[in-house]
Amino acid sequence: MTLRERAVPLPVRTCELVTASELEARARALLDAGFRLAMVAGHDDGHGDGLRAVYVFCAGPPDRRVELQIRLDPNRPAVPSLAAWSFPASRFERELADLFGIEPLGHPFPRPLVRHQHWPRDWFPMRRDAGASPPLRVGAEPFPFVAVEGPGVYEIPVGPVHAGLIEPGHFRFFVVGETILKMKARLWFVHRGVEKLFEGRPVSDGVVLAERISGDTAAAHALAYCLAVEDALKIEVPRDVQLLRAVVVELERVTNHVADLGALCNDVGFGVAQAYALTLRETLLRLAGEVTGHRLLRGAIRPGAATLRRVPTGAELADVAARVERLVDLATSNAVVMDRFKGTAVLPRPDAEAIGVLGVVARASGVAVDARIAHPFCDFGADLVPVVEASGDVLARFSVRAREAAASLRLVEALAGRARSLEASVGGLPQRGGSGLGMVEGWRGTIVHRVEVDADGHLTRAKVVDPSFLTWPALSVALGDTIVPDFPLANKSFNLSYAGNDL
Amino acid sequence: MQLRHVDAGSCNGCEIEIAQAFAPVCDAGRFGARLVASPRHADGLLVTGVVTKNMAVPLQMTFEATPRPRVVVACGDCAVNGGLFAGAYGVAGSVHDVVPVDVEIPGCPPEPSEITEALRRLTGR
Amino acid sequence: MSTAAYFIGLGAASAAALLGAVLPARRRLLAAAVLSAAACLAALVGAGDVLVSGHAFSVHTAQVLPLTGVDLSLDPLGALFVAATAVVGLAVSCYSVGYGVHATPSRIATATLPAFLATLLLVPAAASVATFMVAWELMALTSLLALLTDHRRRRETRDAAQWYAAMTHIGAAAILLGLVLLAAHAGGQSFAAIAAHRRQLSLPLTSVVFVLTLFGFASKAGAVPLHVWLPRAHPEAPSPVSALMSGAMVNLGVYGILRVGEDLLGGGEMWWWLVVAALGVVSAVFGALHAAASTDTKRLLAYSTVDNVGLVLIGVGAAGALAAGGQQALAGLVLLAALFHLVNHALFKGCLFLGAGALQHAAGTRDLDRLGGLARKMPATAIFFGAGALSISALPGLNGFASEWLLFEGLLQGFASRSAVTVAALLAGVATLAITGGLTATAFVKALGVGFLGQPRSEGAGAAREVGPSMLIGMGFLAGGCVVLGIVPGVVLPVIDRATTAGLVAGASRAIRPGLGLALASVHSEIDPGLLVGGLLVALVVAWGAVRLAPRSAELRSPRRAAAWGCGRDLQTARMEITATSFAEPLQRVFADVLRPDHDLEVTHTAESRYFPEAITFHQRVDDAVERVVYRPVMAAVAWWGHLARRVPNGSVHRYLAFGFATLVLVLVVLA
Amino acid sequence: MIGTLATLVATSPGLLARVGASALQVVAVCVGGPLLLGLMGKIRSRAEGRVGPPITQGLLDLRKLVRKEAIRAEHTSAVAALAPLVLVSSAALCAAITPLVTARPVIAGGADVFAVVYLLLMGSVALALGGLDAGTAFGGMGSSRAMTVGAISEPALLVAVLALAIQAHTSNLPGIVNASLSHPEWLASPQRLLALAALVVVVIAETGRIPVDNPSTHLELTMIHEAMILEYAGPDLALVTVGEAMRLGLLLGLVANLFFPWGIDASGGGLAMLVGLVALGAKTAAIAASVALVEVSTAKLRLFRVPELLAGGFVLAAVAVTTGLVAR
Repeated sequence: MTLRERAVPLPVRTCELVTASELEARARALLDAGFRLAMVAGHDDGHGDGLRAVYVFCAGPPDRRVELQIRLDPNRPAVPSLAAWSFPASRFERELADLFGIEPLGHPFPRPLVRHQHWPRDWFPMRRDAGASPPLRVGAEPFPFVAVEGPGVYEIPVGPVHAGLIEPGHFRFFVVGETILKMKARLWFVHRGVEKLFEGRPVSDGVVLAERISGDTAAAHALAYCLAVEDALKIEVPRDVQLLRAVVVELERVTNHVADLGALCNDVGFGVAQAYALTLRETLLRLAGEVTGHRLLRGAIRPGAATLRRVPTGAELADVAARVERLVDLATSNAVVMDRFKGTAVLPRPDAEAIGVLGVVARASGVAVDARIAHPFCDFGADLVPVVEASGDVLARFSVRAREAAASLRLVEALAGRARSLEASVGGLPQRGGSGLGMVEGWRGTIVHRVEVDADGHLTRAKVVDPSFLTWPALSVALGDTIVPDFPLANKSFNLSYAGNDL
Repeated sequence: MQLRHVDAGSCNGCEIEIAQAFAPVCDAGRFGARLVASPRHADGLLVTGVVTKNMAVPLQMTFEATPRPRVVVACGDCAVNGGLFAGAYGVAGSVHDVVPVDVEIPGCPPEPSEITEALRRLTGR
Repeated sequence: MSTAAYFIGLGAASAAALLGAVLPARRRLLAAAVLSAAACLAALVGAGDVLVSGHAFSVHTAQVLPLTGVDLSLDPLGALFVAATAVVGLAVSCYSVGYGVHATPSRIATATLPAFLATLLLVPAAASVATFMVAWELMALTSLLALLTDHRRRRETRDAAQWYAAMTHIGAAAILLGLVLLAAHAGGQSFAAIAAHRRQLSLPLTSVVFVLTLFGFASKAGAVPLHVWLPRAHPEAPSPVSALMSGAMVNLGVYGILRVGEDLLGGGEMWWWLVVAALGVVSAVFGALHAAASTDTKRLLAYSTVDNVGLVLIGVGAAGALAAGGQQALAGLVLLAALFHLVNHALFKGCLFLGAGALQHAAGTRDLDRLGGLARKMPATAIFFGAGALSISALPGLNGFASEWLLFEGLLQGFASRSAVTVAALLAGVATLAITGGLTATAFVKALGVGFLGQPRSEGAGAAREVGPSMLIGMGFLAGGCVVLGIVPGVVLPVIDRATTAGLVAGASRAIRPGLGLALASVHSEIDPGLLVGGLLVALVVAWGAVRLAPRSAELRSPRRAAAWGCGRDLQTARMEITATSFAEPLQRVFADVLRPDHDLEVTHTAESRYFPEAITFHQRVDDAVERVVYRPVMAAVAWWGHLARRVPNGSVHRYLAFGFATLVLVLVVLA
Repeated sequence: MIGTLATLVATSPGLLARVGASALQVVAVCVGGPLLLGLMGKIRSRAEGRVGPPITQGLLDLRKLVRKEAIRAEHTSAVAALAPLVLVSSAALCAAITPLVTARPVIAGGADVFAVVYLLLMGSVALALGGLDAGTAFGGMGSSRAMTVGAISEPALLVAVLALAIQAHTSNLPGIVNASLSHPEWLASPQRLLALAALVVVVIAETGRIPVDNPSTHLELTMIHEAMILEYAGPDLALVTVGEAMRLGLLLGLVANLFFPWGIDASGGGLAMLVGLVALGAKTAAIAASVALVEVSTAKLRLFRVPELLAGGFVLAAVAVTTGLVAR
């Protein structure tokens, strides 16, 4: 650590306005060059300006961000489908169709994604002129799952109200006995309309909403939002702001990984480990309360600022590290637990890459994506490397979490040691319009926020991509060789967010 | 007191604190409260979150599936009054707009001790 | 009296066959049924008289068959089988009225059922090699005809008939060879003469005779590996015929083993009976496993017959081995248990096959994967089928429990035996009894639960309605028998004991103490199923009362009907119910080494990405491993013969008749 | 049955005493079963660092459940209503005839190994059919799993007790217990130890404990036993719960008395019965506690490892029988 240490500068983002016909070639060139499609955002600029679609591509390291924008025909808004080259694009396009009524031309699988059957077909909630939400249609047709035919096949419907403390989502299993032939997830039960709630808020007010996108990821979502706002307003935050924010996000990672380690044990009936993990999580939640003033780490990260009450002490961190190690030991030394983890719900690397999964799931399948390295908002130091496992099974996802929790604890200590104050900010926010992008490696994976701000400092659009959105489809692929009773374990090992996905 | 948890549109913050309420430190279980797998086995519902339009019918069905006498606990600000999400286009309302609420636990999210205290009042121990 | 009654029975059955062939459509059905029922009643009286009095009768006439004449004799052993056939036949006759009403069967079909019944009544009374073989061949012929009549144009039926014809004729040939060998060396072809000369026969000869006839009889009884015709023929035959096949005809295989092994050959060597017991063990386990994996109701029942015949053979084999080892009393007990189980099997399997017929009648399918929800549409059928299913699962208070208990106790007593081989066989028998118990319960919970409970899985099942009264009476009669023998097994045991005495050379009787329950005479081991049922009812009433009288507010007093809990999702369809295939799948995985299921999952997806499926189809088959491993290679090897065989049993009834008569003539010529 | 009753009345002056002893055993199992479950839950809670619900929670819950409303699914037949009753009454009958408090034959000849196993099977079949009746995916899945596990565990149970029956030369349970009382040296015989091991595996499977089933799971897809009863509410659920608890109490009591018969009432008289009751409670509590301790330290097996475990149990039982036969 030296006094000459400087803050990480604002990232560079190139924006291109393309026509519909150019989009495909340009997108393919970027994908071929190693970029991934991080976001497709629809925009309704209102006042007859019509609709616009923004494609965000990113790659790193070094941190590169490219935006392609196309304006759409107001009479028949449509985009050419990129589904054949990018699986993530197929999902974003279905979302565009449901929320904005933008038709993806040539999409091979153009069925609803966000829209539930009882929503009116021609009502697009994200359009400016959508108006009040119409009444629900009752007795609407069920979702058209591609059914598995054949004698003896039956369907196990699970959810949306799950047994246990699980968020709502519907899973449809096509099985013969205990053999899963196919599983389809039907989500968006907790679709509240969060993105629209952002619109019209002053930029400083958006952060409380960002903190409630997914309660367990309050810090990372808040940070991604703040980075996007700062990018839009062209604010360079001081180094200490960056360091304190990183401390908070890493604490969140540790807390959630610990909970997941315990939950994985619980799903194989090893309650003692779960109890141990929950006790440890209570310690971490209380520590969070002391560090930020809120057990879920809310309130510390604000646009242009970061405020802590104190930093975790070395002793506290060492104690947590020792208990994490003990927890992992408890699980790995149990033969039955290991037997359940090993070889269960394998997500092969080619599938992980093709589907574009992120975060823990990707790294457990050997894909070394980590926004802390690809798109750093802070100087994490040279010894931060992605934690990668090759086997792609539940054990790999368990191990990635265990190793990342330990690494994050070390990182917290290092980052906290480098911060010179507990409170830092840029002062007041400038009144300026623009668009900005924020990318943060949350504990689940890379979170991307993109905001557009008008000249008064009000949000005109906020688009949120939780890593769950891109990772959910991989779950059913990983079930290829899995039996029905192992599904909860497989699902828990992914532990994707419903709230963050559904928005 | 057996409770069936229903997430009607929560950000999952309340779920964290409910889990902590039943975890070793708070141990709501020692007062006879328990989370169960089926509403048929339950004496009441523990509802979190605003009620989204997509969850309104499932919440109602869960309520109907619970044998009488039954109670409904609305856990967290969103469940009590919609919280920050009141008025969003995908939101049907707070819990009492959909099913009758007997007990409210305010907070965003409520602390485990507050949840435990509310459950303790229900079990009468 | 017994003689007259028995012959009136035979005559009435023949008359039924005749009238069935000549009367016009409407009348022949009723006439044949009434006469068949009368025949069964008469035969039951005759056989019952023999069993109760213990006096056999015999008749010789030179007029009927040229060259040899006919020898008929009914001793208690034969009478037991006649009685069992008569009971099943009575139910079947009654049932066939309603079964035929919807689609009037052809003349041949109407005629063959009583004819088949007549041969079934005839075989146990045959008292000479010639008479026996003629009766046996007639039984084979009539059963083949009965199997073919209704659906001979279906490929599966023709296929089943080919298998059945092949197996039954190979079996008959083996029996013929064995008996002719015996008759040639014993200096006479009447059974009495053979039995009188058996001490002069050499051991190698008797062993060859036993093995030959065992092969033939085991193929009729459906013992593994000679069972392959059963799961094909039973599903394809009309249900009254299946009921007779499983409830009466397979019994005669057991009868033949006892008649030849114990009566004619005098018990012979211990290893003979250990072979029988081994056949029993293999059959029971294999049959039970396949029954648990089957999804076709009648195929399931057919495999369950293989299972139960296995249990009977375990008893027969153990009894023979014990008798050969000099433990007559114990042998008597075990054989008693085996024969009791055989009688019980006749009752519940007859009932189940009739029930399966009612299902097929009402729902248009016997595939469990397409049934469901029938308990509410066909409550009486459900109760009768349920009684049969629970009986076969050996639940206390029903007859399956009584005979399995007796078999279990009998085998257990044998553990005191000095012979290590016998003890090993008994241990295998007990273990088999234990293993098949759980598997059978699984198979029948599946049949009952998937077939009758839940929601209908097809339009046919949804439109099903209760069958007519005559069919219900037929099923109810047998179901009632299951219940009565389950609660007071003591009433029939002395009668069966008499057959046991006749069945074993040295004749050990009085294995049980008289009474309504089950009580062994030799050791302190007893159980009173009636008392168990009584206790169960008391407990049930107390539990019901305790729940009913619990303090509760008035509005909560009666149960509320609500949609099944579907995790808060509103659409509950029949596709979301477990299927029979799925119900059996875990067990299939566990026993994959034996069952060898064959899976196939076809996925077609869009050209753009394999993550967008367009259609997915799954197929699974569970073939009979014995058929695949043993028979197919043999069949391939004798392809030249197969060429011929394909031409002979091509589904034409005339060919079969010609084929059968040719065999008959051959039998007579050889014997003369 | 009437005839038997008549002879019973005529021949045994102690008929009332016998009926009283049976009733006592039924009540003991009925109350003791939920308490044993409570004890096991308490041990688990303690091991996890929680206080946990009181041991009597199960009984309190039962009292509450019978006062609630019963709900039956739309498409159910009489089976759904009957299944809980059959489960309870078959368990009660087992409790009445098995030597638990007293080793004197309670119903003459009733307490046969075979009868007890098949009475337990009756309860399993009833529950499995009840699970299928509502036509839900979970109910059917649970039934299928329970029957698969039962198809392997019940033979193991039968064969394991058989090993003792051979030693005692009777399949009559009071007979086995009495024989064990007069031959304490049998306890250490190899066949007994093997049979005990087999029986413990069976008891864990039959009562749905870890590592076979997880009684505290909330995940429908992993359930074996609870999946079958997701549809039951109120009084029906109370019956199912008490029936399951009774089966646990019964099996633990059976293991206790078959292998550690001391304390059981063999002579008759009120005091002996009281001693028998206390001994039963102490022995079953000790076994329940050790099962719970094992449970805490292990996890639930993968579904298709369960048959392997049970097959292992069956083999142990078969070896026990063989050892017994060789040792004769």
